[in-house]
Amino acid sequence: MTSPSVSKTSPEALTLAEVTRIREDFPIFGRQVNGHPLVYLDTAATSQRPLAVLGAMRSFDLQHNGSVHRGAHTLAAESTELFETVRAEVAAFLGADADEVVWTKNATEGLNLIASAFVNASAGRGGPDADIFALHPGDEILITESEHHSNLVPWQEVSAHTGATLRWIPLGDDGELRLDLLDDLLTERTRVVAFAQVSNVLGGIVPVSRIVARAREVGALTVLDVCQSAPHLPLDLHTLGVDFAALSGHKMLGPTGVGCAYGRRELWKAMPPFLTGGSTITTVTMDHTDFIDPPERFEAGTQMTEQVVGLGAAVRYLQQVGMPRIAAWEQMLGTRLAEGVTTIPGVRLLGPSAGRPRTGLVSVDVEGVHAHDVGQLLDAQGIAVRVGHHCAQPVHHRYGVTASTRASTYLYNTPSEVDAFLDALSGVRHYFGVGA
Amino acid sequence: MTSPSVSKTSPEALTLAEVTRIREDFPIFGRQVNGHPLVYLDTAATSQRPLAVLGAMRSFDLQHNGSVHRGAHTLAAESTELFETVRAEVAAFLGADADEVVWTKNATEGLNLIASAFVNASAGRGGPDADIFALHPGDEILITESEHHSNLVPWQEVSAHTGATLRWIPLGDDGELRLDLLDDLLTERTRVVAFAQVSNVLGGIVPVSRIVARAREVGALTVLDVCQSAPHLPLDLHTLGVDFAALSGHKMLGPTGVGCAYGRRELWKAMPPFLTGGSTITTVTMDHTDFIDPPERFEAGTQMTEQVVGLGAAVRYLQQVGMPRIAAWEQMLGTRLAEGVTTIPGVRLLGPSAGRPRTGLVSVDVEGVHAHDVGQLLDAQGIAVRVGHHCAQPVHHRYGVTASTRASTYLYNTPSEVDAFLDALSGVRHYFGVGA
Amino acid sequence: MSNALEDLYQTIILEQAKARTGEGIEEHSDGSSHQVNPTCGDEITVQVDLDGDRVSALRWEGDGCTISMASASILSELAVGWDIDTARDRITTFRTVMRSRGAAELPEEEFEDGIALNGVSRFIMRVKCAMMSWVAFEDALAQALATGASHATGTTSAGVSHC
Amino acid sequence: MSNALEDLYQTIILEQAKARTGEGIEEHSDGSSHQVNPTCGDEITVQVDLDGDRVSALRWEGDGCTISMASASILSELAVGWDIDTARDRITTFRTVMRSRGAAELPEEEFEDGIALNGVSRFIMRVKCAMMSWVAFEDALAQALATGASHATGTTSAGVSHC
Ligand SMILES: Cc1ncc(COP(=O)(O)O)c(C=O)c1O
Ligand SMILES: Cc1ncc(COP(=O)(O)O)c(C=O)c1O
Ligand code: FES
Ligand code: FES
Repeated sequence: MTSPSVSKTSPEALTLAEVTRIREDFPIFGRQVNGHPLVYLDTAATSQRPLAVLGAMRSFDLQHNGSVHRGAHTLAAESTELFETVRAEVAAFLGADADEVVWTKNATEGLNLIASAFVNASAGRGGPDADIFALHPGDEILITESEHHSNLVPWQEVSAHTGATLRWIPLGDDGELRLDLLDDLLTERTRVVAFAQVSNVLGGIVPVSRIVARAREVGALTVLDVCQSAPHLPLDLHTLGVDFAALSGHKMLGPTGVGCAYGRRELWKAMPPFLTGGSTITTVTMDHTDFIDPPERFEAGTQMTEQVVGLGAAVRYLQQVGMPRIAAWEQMLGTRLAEGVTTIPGVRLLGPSAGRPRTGLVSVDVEGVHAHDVGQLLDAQGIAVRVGHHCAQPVHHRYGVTASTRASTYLYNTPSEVDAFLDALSGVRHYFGVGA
Repeated sequence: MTSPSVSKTSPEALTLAEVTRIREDFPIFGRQVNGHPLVYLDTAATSQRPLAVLGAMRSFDLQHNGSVHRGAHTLAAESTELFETVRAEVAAFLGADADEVVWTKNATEGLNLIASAFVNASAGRGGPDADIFALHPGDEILITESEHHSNLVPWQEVSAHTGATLRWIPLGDDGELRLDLLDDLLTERTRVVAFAQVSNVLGGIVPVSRIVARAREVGALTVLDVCQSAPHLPLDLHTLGVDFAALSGHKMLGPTGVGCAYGRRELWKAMPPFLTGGSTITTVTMDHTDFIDPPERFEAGTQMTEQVVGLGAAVRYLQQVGMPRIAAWEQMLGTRLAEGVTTIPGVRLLGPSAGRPRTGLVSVDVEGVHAHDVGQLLDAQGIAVRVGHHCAQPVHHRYGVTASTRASTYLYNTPSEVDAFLDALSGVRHYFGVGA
Repeated sequence: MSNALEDLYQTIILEQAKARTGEGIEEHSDGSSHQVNPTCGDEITVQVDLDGDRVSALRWEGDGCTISMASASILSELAVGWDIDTARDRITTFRTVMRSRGAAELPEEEFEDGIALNGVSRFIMRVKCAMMSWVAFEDALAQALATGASHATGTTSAGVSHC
Repeated sequence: MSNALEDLYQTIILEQAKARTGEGIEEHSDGSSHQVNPTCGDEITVQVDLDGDRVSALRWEGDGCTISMASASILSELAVGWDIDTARDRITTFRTVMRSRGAAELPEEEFEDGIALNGVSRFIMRVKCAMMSWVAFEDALAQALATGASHATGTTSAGVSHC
C-alpha cells in the first residue's frame, strides 16, 4: 500500500493499548464479514455500542421498567428518577442545564422541532411570547451548502410556510465554507442561522464562534447541528453561545431511537408546542389546553425511556475515556486518512486538505468507479464504509459527483484499520479496470 | 376480601398453567417491591417485556447493527433486511400491508403525523393531491369525550390552524359513548372522525364498524387509536375499514421508542411530508426537494432500528400465544375486576358496568380518598396500579373526579393478582379513616 | 405494610389533611397564585395578604391528595407572621429538603408540625404534592410585592422545574 | 475476495457497464420515464418507441453504478422486438428474481446475457440498482400506452415499493 507519513498523536491522545482495551467492550468487533475481520469505518452513519450501554438498558428492563412521569408506584418512580438523572448528565456533557435538554427520537426530529417554532409562530400559534419566532416575507434564513438534508429540508419547509427567503453560505473549492462572504450573507434581514459544526461529508470543523458572533451582531438566532461534533470533540454549548442545538444518540455509542435538542431556557419557554398530547399539558378540557413548561412541553407521549437510559450509559462511557483524549486520537486517525487518500492515484479527497482542522472522517471520489462499487469491493474485504450521498446531495453536487465513499472513525478504531481501508482503496480502480 | 363470582373463561382462553409459564419469560415478575412480590397491573401505561424481546435487541446490537437504508456494507444490508421484515410482520399482525405501516416513536407521534396532514394541506402544502386533507371553517372534526390527550390535543391544534370546528361524541352516565347521538354529530360537515377503540380509562370496547359505516356515508376520514386494543384483541384493520390508525410498541411487549401509524396506501401517497430531512427525499437541491414515496416519506432521520427489531419479537411472541386466547383470558380478568370492585363499599367503577364488553382494565374512584393515596397504599403492598388522570382529563371531569385508580392486565396477569388488588382496595378507606 | 409508608402518612399528616387549616379564599388579596400539578391534575389557589413586610394572612382553596392538603394546611399555620425574608428562607429550606431524597430534614424549631412532611422526600413522585402550595405561596408573595395590593392571579404550573 | 463478489461483478457485467448499449436519448419518444434511486441519488431516463404493440426502440440516459449501467445496457439489447405482453412478463420475472434473495434465477433462453445479473439478488442493497432501468422501462411503456404517442416524461422514484 501507499504509505502515509507516520502519524503523530498529541500527548493527550488515547494510546493504542487503551484503544485495544476499549475494543473489547464492543463484541461486534469480533465478527467476521465475508471471511474477514470487521473493519468498521461507518460511525458517522451510526456508531457501535459498548456492553455498558446494552447492560444499562437490559438491567432497566429486567428491574425497573415503568412509565415515566405517570402514576406513583415504585417502578414508575424509579424509571422517572433514572430518566431525569440522565437528562442532567447529558446536559452536563453538553455544557448545558437539565431543563434546556428536550428528548427527541433523533437529531432530525430535534431540528424539525426547532424549525416548527418558526412555522407555528408565523401562523399565530403561541401568542405574543412566540413573536421572536415569527417570520415574514423579506426575512431570511441562512444555512450552508454543506448541510445534511435534516438541517436543510426543514428550513425549506419553514421558507415555504412563512415566505422567508432561504440563503446559504457556499462551499469553496478548498472544501471549506466561504466565510469570507459571511458579512454579505448574514445581515439585518437574517433571523436564523442554522449550520453544522462538522459536515458529515467533508469532516472539516467550522469555526462556530465566528458565525455566532456575527449572528449576535444582527440579532439572528443560531441553530447548531452537533451530530458529528458532540460525539467526537469536547463541547460546551453555553460557552459557544448558540441558541439551539441537536444531536442523535446512536452516533455517540448510544442506542437508536433517542436524541436531544438543546435550547436556551427563555427560548423554549417562548416556543409554541410541537407534537401535542400526553405529557405536554397541565390542564385539558374538550376545547382548550394549557401547555406545561419546557422541556416536557415538547416531549409528547411516552418517551423512549430505555433508550434515554442507554444514552446515559454512553455519555458516562465517553466521559470516563475523556473527550479531549478521544478528539486527539481521532485527529490522528483523520490526518492519517486524509494524507493516505491523497497519495492514491485517481482518488480525490472531498473536503479540507490534510492538515486543516478535521475529525476522523474523509470522503473521496474514485475516478471512474461508482461509490457503490467501491463500497462493495471494500465490504468483500470486511471493510464497512458509507457510500452514497450521505443525505447531503448539495455537497456532492457542488463537487461534481452524485455519490462518494466515506470512512469515519471513532475511539475504537486503530491506525491499522485506517491502513486496511487505504490499502483496499488503492486496489479499487484496478479491480474495475479503470486507469493505469 | 369481598369475593367476586367465580370467573369463567371461554374454552379458547389461556389456562393458568400457560400463564404461569409465560410469566417465566418476564424476569421482572421475580422482583420484590416494598417487601412484597410485584403485582404489575399497569400495562395500560406500559407493558413489561419478555426475554425474547430483550434478546432480539441485544443480538441485533452484538451482531448486526448498521445504518438502515444507507450505504451498502454487510451490516447495513442485514439491518435493512431485518427492519423491513419486521415492517411486514407488524403489518400482517394488524391486518395491513407492509407499505401502509409508518414507524413512529410512539402512538402520540403517529396521531400527530396524521393530524399534521390536515394542517399542512390546509396551508397549501402538498399541492392538489393533498386537497382531501384541506379543512376550512365550517368543516367539522369529530372526536369523543373519552379520548386520550394524544387523540384530542392534536385535533384542537388542527382546529386552531384551519378554523374547522371540533365536536365530540359525549359519554353517557353508563360509562359508554352516546352513540345514539351519532347521526346528529356525524354529518355532511364532518371531515374526520378520530376515536379510540378502547378507552384507556373506561376499558369499554367501542363498536368501531358502526362509526366507520356512518363516516363512510358522509365521506369522512376515520382515525382509530388502537393503543389499548391492538395489544389485547385480535385486530384486522383492512376488515375494520378505517383510514388511519396508530399504536405504541411499549404497550404490547415491545420496547419504548417505537410505534407505528397505519394509513391506506392512497392516503399516505396524497399526504404532504411531516418531519423532513434524511430519508424522506429522492432529490434535494438547495432550493427544492422531491419527496420519496410512503412509508419512507414520513420516516425522517435515522430510525429506531433496534426498537423495531424488538417490536418484531414482541409481535411474534403475541402471535405464538395467540391473540384470541389472550383476549379471552383478559376478558375473564376484566370481568373479575369489574365485578370485584363493584362489591367494595365506597368504590365506584368508572366505565361500563360489569358484563358489558371490556378489556382487562378498570378505573375506580374511592370515595373520600385521593387516587394518589390509594396508589401509594397499594404500592406499599407491591401492587403497581396507575393513579392520576391517565392523560384523559375530560373523561375524569365527565364523571366528577380529577383522578382515578386504574388496574390493567395483560397475558401475564393471574386471577390471584386481581384478587390481591381487590383485597388491598378494600382496605384503603379504612387506612385513611374514611367511611364505615 | 412497610415502615416507609408510615413515614409518609404520619398521624399529623392525616389529621392536617382533614383539618385543612386556612381553607377558603376571598375575592380580594394582595397576591394570589393558582398552581396545577400536571401529573395528577390537582390544583390549588393560594392568597396572601401583607401587613408591611409581614404575612398577615394566608388562605387557600384546592383539592388534592392527603400530602398536598396537609402541606397547605401546615403552611397556613406556619406562614402568618413571617416577614418576607423569613418566608423566602423557609420556602428555600422546604424545597431543598423535599428534593433531597431523604438526605435532609426540616428543622423542627422552624417548621413545627411541618417536620411530619420529612418522609415525603423519599417518595419522588409525591414531592410535587408537598410543594404545590409552597410554590403557589412563593408566587403569590412575588405578586403581592410586584403589584403592591392587587387582585392579580397568576397561573403557572407546578412543573418539575418549579418544584 | 469472496466468491459472492465475483457472482456480482461477472465479466459480462463489467463489459456491459462499459458498453452502455442504448445510451443516448432523443427529444421525442412514445413513452419516457425518469427514475431516481433514493439511496444513492443516481438517475436514469428511459425512452421507448412502439411500433403497434411492439417495442421498436429503447434509449436511455443516466449515471449510476456498474450494476445499474450494465442492467440498462442489457435491457436495451433485450427489449427491442418484445410485444407488450412479453415485456410485462419479462419485467415481472426480472422483479421476482431480483427480489428473491438468491432463491430464483433468470431463465437463460429469455434473458440471455441478462443471467449475469442473477448474482445481484443476493445483495439486497443493490437490487434497486438492477431494477432502476426496468422500473423506468415499465413506466415508460405505461406512458406510451396511455398517451399514444407523446412526449410525456413521468418522474417517480425507484423506491422500495417500486422495486
Ligand atoms: C388510548 C391511548 N391513546 C394514546 C396513547 C398514547 O400513547 P403513547 O404515550 O405511547 O404515545 C395511550 C397511552 O398512553 C393510550 O392509552
Ligand atoms: C451532520 C448531521 N446532521 C444530521 C443528521 C441526522 O441524524 P439522524 O439521522 O440521527 O436524525 C446526521 C446523521 O445522519 C448528520 O451527520
Ligand atoms: S396527587 Fe395531586 S397533589 Fe398529590
Ligand atoms: S448505486 Fe446508484 S444505481 Fe447502483
